[in-house]
Amino acid sequence: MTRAEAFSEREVAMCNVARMVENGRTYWAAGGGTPLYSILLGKKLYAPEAQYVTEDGVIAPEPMLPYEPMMTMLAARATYRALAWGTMNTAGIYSQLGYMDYGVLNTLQVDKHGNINSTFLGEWGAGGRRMHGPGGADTIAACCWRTILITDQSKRKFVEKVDFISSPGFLDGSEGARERAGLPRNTGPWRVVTPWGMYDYQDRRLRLIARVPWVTVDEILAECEYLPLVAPEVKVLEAPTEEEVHLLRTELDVRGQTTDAAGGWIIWDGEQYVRGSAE
Amino acid sequence: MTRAEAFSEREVAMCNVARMVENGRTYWAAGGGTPLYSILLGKKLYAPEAQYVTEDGVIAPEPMLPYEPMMTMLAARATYRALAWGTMNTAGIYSQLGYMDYGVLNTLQVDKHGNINSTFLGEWGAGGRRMHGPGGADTIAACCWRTILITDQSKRKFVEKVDFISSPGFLDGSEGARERAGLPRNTGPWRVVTPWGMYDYQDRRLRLIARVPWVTVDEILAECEYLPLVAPEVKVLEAPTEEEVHLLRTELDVRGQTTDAAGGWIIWDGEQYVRGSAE
Amino acid sequence: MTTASEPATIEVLASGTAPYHKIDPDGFREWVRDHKERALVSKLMTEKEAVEKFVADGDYITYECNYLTRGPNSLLHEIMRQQKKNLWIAGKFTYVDVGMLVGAGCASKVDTGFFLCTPAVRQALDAGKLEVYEYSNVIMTMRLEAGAQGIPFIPVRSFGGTDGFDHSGAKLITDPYTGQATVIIPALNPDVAIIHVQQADRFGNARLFGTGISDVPAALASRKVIVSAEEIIDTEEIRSNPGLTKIPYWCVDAVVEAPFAGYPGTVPGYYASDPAVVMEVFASVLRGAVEPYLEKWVFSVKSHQEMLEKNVGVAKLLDMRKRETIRGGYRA
Amino acid sequence: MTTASEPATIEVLASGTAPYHKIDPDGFREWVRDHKERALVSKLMTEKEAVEKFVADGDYITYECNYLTRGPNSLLHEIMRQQKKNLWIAGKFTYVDVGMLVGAGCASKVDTGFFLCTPAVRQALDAGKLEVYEYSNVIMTMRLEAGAQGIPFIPVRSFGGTDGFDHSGAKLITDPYTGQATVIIPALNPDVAIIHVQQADRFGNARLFGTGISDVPAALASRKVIVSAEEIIDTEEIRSNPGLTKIPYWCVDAVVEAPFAGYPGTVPGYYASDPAVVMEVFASVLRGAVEPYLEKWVFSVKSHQEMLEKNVGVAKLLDMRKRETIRGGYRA
Repeated sequence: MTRAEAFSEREVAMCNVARMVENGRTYWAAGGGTPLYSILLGKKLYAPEAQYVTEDGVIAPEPMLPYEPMMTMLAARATYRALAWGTMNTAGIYSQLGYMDYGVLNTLQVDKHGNINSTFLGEWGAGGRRMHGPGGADTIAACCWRTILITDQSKRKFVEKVDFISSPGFLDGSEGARERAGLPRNTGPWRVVTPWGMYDYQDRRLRLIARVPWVTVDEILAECEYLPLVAPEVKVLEAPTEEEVHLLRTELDVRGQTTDAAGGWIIWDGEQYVRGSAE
Repeated sequence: MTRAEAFSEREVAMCNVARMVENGRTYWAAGGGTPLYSILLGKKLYAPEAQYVTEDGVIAPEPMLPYEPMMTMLAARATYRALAWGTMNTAGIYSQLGYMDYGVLNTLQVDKHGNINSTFLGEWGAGGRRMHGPGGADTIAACCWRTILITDQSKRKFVEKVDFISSPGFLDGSEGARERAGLPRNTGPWRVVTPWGMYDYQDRRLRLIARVPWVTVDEILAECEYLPLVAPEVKVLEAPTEEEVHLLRTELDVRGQTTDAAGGWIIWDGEQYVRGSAE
Repeated sequence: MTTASEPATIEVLASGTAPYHKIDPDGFREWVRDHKERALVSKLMTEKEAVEKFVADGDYITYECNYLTRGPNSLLHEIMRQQKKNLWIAGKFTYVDVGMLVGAGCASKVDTGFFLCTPAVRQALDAGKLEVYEYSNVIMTMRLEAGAQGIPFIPVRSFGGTDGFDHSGAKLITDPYTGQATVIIPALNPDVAIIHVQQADRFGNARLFGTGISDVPAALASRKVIVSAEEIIDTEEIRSNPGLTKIPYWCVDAVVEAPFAGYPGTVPGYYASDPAVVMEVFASVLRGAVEPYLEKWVFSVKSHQEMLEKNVGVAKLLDMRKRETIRGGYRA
Repeated sequence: MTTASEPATIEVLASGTAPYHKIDPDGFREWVRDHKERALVSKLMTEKEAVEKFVADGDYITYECNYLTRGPNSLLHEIMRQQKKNLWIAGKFTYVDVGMLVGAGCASKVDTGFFLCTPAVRQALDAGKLEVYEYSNVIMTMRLEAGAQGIPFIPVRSFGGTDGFDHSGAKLITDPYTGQATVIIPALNPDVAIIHVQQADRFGNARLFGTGISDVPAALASRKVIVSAEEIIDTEEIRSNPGLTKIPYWCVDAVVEAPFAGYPGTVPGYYASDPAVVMEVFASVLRGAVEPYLEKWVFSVKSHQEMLEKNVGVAKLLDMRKRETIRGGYRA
C-alpha cells in the first residue's frame, strides 16, 4: 500500500470508515453520498463479503460503477446484480427485525449523546433554518445494531444538544432512554468519524478515541462546541493510501461531488502531511 | 335453456347461487367446493365479467378446467391466466380494503342472525365434536360487503344460536353489533341458499324468501330448528337447466365430489319435479 | 408460552400533536365500493384528462420514487401546468420534487420524509403558506402500508424519542402483549397517488421492475390512482405471467401511456437519465430559480410529448436508451 | 384533517384468554443478530441434517402451503421420521397435515386455521394430548406478517365478535385515532419454518412461482428457516434477475435440494399431483388409519429420495411432470 500524496478531508473520513467495514456483516447506507461510497470502498479493498442495502430495498448488489450523477438508488447501475430487489419497507423491516448490523449515515449536527439533527437549525417553528429532514436515517439510527456517523469536524456540528432530534442517539443519555421511547434494545450510536478523528461512546457520551496525524487533540477539541470525553490513549489513524484515493476518484465519486463538497486538502510534503489547498 | 331431467340437491343450490353472480363484481370463493363451482358456473353461463379471488390470493384467473382432485387452490390449473398472483394476505387485505363485493361460503351450522359455525358442535372444551375451523370464512364473513352462504336444509343446520361463532353474522342481532366488535361498517350476511330455498335478512334476522317448486314452505320450515321469518310472497325458484348441470358435471365437479356428497336427487317425472333417488 | 394478561387499559405515554390526514378505514372502504371499477374497462386517457379528473385542489397526494428515478414526471408536470392548489404532499424519498411543487404554487402542506429545502420552500414557510409535519422516509412508507391494509395504525420500531415524533401524529403506548413502550403511527390513505411503471395494460394491471419505494402500498392506500406507463401491453401478456403484476387493475382509476415520462430522470431498464438536465433542475431549485426551469420544461408546452419533441429530440432520447445497457430483471 | 386527540389511555374492551406463542420482538432481534448468517456461506444439507439441526422438540412450527400443493413434504416426513415431539403447529391453510402430524405423535398444540379434524385428532383431544387455539387462516397469516415486521401486534378488520376471539390471544381496543372498536392480534414468530420452493441457490436465495400462502412472512418471522427446493440454481442466475428472489439468503438456515419434495401433491409449473396417493392420504387420515400410510410412505424409508425410488418410480414421476403442461409464470 502506497501513501497517498494528496487527498481531501472528505476522502480521509471515507477511508477511515471503509477500513472498519467487515466481511459477513450487513450495512445500511444512508442515501448515496459518503456513507455509500465508504461502504463500497471498504467492500472493494478490504471486505468483499460485506453486504449492504440502501433505502430502496436493494439487497447485496454488485453495482456497475461509476454511477450517473445523483443516480445512487433505484437506478439500474446501482441495483445491478443484487441478490434481491425490494422496497423502502423491505429495508425498514429487515432493520426492524435486527438483520442490519451497521448503519452508516452522515449528518449536519450531532450532540454529546449521539443524537442527530438534519431537520432544523434553531428553534422549530420560530425562525431558524429548515433542512432536508431525516430521510432514512431515523430508521437506521433506531434499528441497526450499531451506527457509524460521518460528519465534518466543526464547532457548529458538535454541539451540547442538537436543536432537533431527527434521528435518535442515546436521547437524554440516561440508561434505557431508547427503550423507554420504544426503540429496540441494545442499539445505538457506535462511532463518529470526521476528517480529523474518530469517536466512540462511553456510558452513552461521545468520546474522542483517534486522530489523524496532521491534527492534534487540542485542534479537534477546539472544533467541538460540546467538549467530548477523551480516551486515555488517542490512537493515530493511518493516512489514506494511493489505492484508496484512486478507487474513490476513478470508480466511486468520479465527479468529486461528495469529496470536494467541503473541507480542505491534505498534502504530503515529503516528510509529513500538512493541511493546505489543493492548488 | 332446456329443463334438466335429473339433478342432485347440491346441484340445485349451486345453480341458484350461480344465477346471482353479476358482471363487474368481485367474489371471494371460500375453499374449493360449492362456493367456487357456483361462481365458475355463474361466470361461464351468466356473468363472464364477474371476477373472483381464492384464499391463495389469485386475482381473476381463467382456470384450466377440470381440476385434479383437491387441487382447487395454488395449483397451476386453478391459478391459470390470472391477472395477478398473490398470497393469503393479498386476499385478506383486498377484503379489508373493501374490494370484495361478495363472499361465497358454505358451512355446517347457521343461526337466526347469520352466524356461522364450522368449529365445534356442542359446548367448546366440554365434549362435543370438533370440526375443521373457519379457514378463510371468518375474513370473508367479516370483510366482504355481502356474503352468500350455501348449506343444506336440515334441522341441525338451521339453529337458534350456533354452538360456536366461527365466522360472524349479525352476532347478537342488535343494531351495530358488528361495528362494536371491530368489524367494518355496513357489511354482513346477505343470502343463504339451500337445495330447498333461499333466505335473506330482515332487521338482521333470517327470512325465507324463495323455495324450489318441489318443496313447500312448510316442508322447509320443518327442517329449521330455528323458525325463520317468512316473506309475504315466497318466490318459486327455477329448476336447474340442462346447460347448468352439464357444465357442472363435465367441467367443474367432474368427479361428483361436491355434488354427490350429500342430499338426494330430484327427477322430472314428465309433469313435475319429484324428490327421489338417483337410481 | 404466555397467557394473555388482561389490562383494562393501554397507557398512552406520549402523543404527537401535529395534524394528520384523516383516518377513516370504513369511509375508505365505502369509497372503494362506490368508485373503484371492478369490471375490466379501459382506463386509457391523456395525462391532461387524468389530472383534470382525478386531482383536485386540496388533495393529499403521494407520488412514487422521485423526479430522478422512475418518477411520474409527466403527471407531476401536468399537475403544475393545471395549477392545482393547496396540495398536501407525502414528502418521502423526494428530492427536488417538493421544491418544484412549492415553487409552482401547488403545495401548502408537506409530510416529510426528506426533501431539498430550497429557497422557494423557505419563502413559503416564512410567509406561512406552507406547513411541514415531521416524519421520516420509512415512517411515511409504513403509514402507507397501514393505509394499504385498511387498518387505522401500525406499530413500528423506529421514530420513538425523536423531535419528529412530537410534530407528527404518532403515539407511544405500552404494548399490551409485552408491556414495552411501543410507537404506533397513523395510517395514511392519500386522496391521490401517481405512479410511473414500466408496463401496464389498459385496465391498469401494472408491472414494475427494479427496486421501489412504496408503489404497491400507495396504489392500495389511495382513493384515486393514476398510473403512467412506458408501454401499454396487452392483457394477454399480463395473463401469460401473473407473477409480474404488482398492481391489479381494480386499484387503478386512470392509465396514461407515457413513454419517457421519467425524463430527465432514469427509468431503470428502459433509459438512463439526461445528466445535464438533472443538474439543471438541481441548480434551479437550489438557487431559488425554479421558475425558468418550469417555464422551459412545463409551462411552455401543452404535454409531455410536446416537451420531448420541442426540448429534447430524437437523438437525445435514443442516446438515453442506448446508455441504459442493463436488461437483467427488467423484461418479462 | 384531524388533530391528534390525546387520550391518556386506550380502552381494552375484550381480551381472548388463550395461551399464545411468546411475543418478544427484542429477543427475536437478538436471535437474528446471533444466529442468522449474513455472510454468503453454503447451507446445503440433507433433509435429515436440516431437521436434526433445526427442529427441536417443543418447537412452534409453521409450514407453507400444504401437503397437496407445494408442500414441504420431504421435510414434514423427516420430522415424523425423527419423531419430534410436542410441536406447536400453525394450522393455517392445512388439510391432512395436522392429522398426519398428530397421528405420528409429533404435535401437542395447534393454532387453527383450518384442518381436517380426523379420528386421530379427536382421540388426542379426548385424551388431553392436544390443545387447539382458535384463529382463522387470514388471522394466522396476518400474525405472521406482524412477526415478519418485528412488531408485537397488528390491527385487523376481521375476527371480532367470533367465539374464536375468546379462545385466542386477540384483543379488542378502542383505536386511539378513530375511537372505533378495533381488533389487534398478537404477532407470531415461530421457532421454525419449513418452506418448499421451486428454485434456490446454496445460500438460500429463493424463488417462488405461483400463488402462495405466507411463505415470505414465515421466512422473515421464524427463528430457524429450512428451505427445500426443486432445483438448486447458481447464484449467478439469482443475480441475473433480482426481481425473482422472494426470500433472501440471510433468512435461511438450511437449504435442502429436494426434487419432487411435494409428492404426492403438485408443485405448480413443475409437476401435477399423483391423484391416487392424494386420495389415499385423505382416506387414511379421515378413516383414522393414518399409521399404514405413514408406515408405507414415511417410516419404511430412510429419505424422501428412497421413497421416490421404492414407492413411486421413474414412470410415475415422468408422468406427473408430463401432466403439468402450464409454464407461463413458472420460469425465469
